[in-house]
Amino acid sequence: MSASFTKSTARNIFYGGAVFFFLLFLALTFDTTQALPKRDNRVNLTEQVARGKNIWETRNCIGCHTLLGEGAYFAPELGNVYQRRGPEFIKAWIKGQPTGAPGRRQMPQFHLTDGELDDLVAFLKYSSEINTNNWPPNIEG
Amino acid sequence: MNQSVTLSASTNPREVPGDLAMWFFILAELLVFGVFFLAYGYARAHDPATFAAGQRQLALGVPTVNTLLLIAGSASVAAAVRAFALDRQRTARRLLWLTVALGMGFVVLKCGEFAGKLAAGITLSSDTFWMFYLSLTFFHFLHVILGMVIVGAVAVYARDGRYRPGQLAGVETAAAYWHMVDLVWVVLFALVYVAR
Amino acid sequence: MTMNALRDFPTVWRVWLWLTALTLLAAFLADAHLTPGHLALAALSVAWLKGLAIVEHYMALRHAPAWLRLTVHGWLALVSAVLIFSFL
Amino acid sequence: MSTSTTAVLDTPRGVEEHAATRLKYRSQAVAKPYFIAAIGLFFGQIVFGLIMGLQYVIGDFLFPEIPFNVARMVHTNLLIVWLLFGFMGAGYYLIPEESERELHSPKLAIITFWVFLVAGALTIVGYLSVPYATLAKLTHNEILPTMGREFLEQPTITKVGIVLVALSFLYNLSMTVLSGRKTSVSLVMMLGLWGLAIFFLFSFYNPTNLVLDKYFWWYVVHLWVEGVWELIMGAMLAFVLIKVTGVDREVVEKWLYVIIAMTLISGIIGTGHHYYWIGTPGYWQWWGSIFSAIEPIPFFMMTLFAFNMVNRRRREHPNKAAVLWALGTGVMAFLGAGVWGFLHTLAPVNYLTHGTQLTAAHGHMAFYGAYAMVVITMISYTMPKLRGREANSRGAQKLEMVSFWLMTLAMVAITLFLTAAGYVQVSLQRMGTTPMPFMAAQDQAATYYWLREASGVVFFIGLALYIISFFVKGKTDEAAH
Repeated sequence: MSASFTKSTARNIFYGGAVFFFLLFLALTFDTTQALPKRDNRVNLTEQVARGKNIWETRNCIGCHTLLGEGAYFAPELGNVYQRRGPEFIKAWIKGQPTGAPGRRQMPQFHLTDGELDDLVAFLKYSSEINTNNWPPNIEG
Repeated sequence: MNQSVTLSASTNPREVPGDLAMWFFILAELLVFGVFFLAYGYARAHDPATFAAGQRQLALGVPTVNTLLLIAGSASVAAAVRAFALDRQRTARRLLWLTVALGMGFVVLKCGEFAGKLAAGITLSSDTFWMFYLSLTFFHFLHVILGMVIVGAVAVYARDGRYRPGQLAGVETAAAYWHMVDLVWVVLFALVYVAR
Repeated sequence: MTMNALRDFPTVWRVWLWLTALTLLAAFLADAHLTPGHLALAALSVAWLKGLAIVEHYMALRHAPAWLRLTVHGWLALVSAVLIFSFL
Repeated sequence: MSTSTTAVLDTPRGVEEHAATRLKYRSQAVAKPYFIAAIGLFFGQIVFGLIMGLQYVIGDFLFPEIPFNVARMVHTNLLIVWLLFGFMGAGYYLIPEESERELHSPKLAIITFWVFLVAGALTIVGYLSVPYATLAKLTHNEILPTMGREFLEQPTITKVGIVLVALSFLYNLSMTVLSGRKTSVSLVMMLGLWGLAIFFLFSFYNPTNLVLDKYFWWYVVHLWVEGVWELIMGAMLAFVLIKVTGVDREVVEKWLYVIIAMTLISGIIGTGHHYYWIGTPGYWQWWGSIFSAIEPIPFFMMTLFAFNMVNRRRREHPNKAAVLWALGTGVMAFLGAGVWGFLHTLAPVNYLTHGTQLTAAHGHMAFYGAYAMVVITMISYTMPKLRGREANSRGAQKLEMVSFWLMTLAMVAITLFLTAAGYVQVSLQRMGTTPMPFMAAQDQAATYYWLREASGVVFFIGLALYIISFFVKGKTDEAAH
């Protein structure tokens, strides 16, 4: 009689399977980091873009918007906003907030300087040039 | 669920070879490979030219030898189970180590094949065929290594004579995993290297 | 298992010969200038045959409960058939 | 029990003595403040959820006092923190019982509790009282910028605090486990908790390169909720099932191993379903789709597992409410994480649904079904014991079960309405030759947002009844013993 179902085998399979698939995940992560330079637009990662990313983060933009589809779903996708609206519109829009239109969703006024606005736009431009496998499906994001 | 399985196994001459937990693992692995194979079929049907072009660059000699190695490994580990069932301990242990050695042969040849592809600048991002080729063969390659570890572990445990007639669950469990790796390779070999 | 195992010992090597022959056949077919669709049909059919032998004899599912035997054979049949279909 | 432990228990002396007879180990009592804090923060989470739900349709509601991004940050951060409180409470209760010994240091557990609560409260107050940029400046985010990423909005100093709290917690539990009985339940629980702490360390990695940032951000978020948290969930569920069904531990534990093995086999590479459109290589569309397609299986197994164990019970546990929560966890985790996850996990579908209300629908039901419910299951089972009785009175249980159905059905409704809103959004904004702009599409989904908010109110009522059920007096139904 050899049919069995033992806890020790189940445990070994859990540990073995976990280690196996985690190592595989690390291998794929390694390959990804090797493949990224061709895709992630790092040649355009300037000091200005870095400052822009910091502004993006410290204003918690992700709390309303999405960037490459990740974030909140309360306000438009901004991964392609550079193409959709262009730099001047973006800056004017941010300066003009909040609209105060009754009953409409409101964006706070962040009191950004012209330099900071340029940094933020540079970050959005850099983000828009990442190879995202043609996502989003159209310009509306 | 398990109770009914174990109960029926104990009252019925039909029984699960090895440990049921391993069979859950095997079925999960078969599912993953199965979905992977079907994805290959779907992708190939939509872009046969890319796949044909890639397949033309694959030599058949090494993978054929590799198939023979895995099959021989399967025969060897199956024979080991039977040898344990006859309590022929030394023969059985040797057969287990033979399986590990045959697996090692597979690994060495496969490494050579991978090195060639790497030198040719082929990566997961080259095109859809090479993505599938590398993903499937590398994923399977890792399974061969895991199979060697499992069979090797059983071979080490076997030194104290724990696998005897009627006490075969452990070795059957390891053998079942190896046969799964073999089974998957048989399909993979036909699909990736031969079928076009 | 023990009684079955006694009976099965020579079977292991007969199955091995059968699998080896089928493997060489598949390799031979690859160079036999079949039309592409036919080659896929032949290769995957051979794989199916090999799989049947592995499942029945090596995995010993011949002696296993029907649910397990059917599941694994079902997997093999589904994968082989759908793949063959994808080439036709 | 140490004096500091006794101090926070805040129970009448008679009950206190009685509690000692119900608890196998007195130090398990430290779990109580953790559970109370968890429920309190849960309440806060739902209040902010209602605010956000209203802002979806009345855009300027509470603006500029509480802009949407602040409300969302509070909503999601409270969720994470209350679940962490729940996990910690569960750990402090479960580990001594499994290890068959007192907790290594109850005093440390209480100190840790207050540190975590105060740090958490200060962070939330910070979110609400000053602009986020000011908070970043005050907490010197520039030294190690980690703020402003979804779910990881906490100031860097708070993140450091979380690590320290986790280390203190893990030290305390690990010492307990090491010197006591080692069961599979406690080992899986510890593995999950250690994994939680280790993967959180990736929250300190915030490169300028957006793709790398996002790639490793998922090491925290995905490997938490579809990886190590599932180990914690499995261990908690297994613990409660062993207790309330009396089924042999061996049986429960081997199924636990099989299920969590499936979880990690599918879930680790399943991370790939987040790597379709963020600049990562195209092969993730295949790897991610294939592996996440099998992610529902472990959840389904968990459902079968829960029902099987209850059907094979060897005792009628008087705490019916806890059994209901345990079964509910199985079902809702499968629906929320399994079914609603699968709905949009395949790359061709996700291409259209990525970053829409469909994601929100999945997120709500999965978090509620898997994690909120398993913590409530644990609370439901342990709280009566922590308060000196085997189970609550029949009346209290009845109210708790009403709250179960209200919250659960409300969450189903929320999910369905968000799915409908997602469908509207996808079809108008993502498909067709003349796609609608974002806000125009949002306006078209307004009806569904109103219905979602109404369901949210029902959920809130359910939660209120749940809290009230703790104060319902009455005798335990002894006949049920």
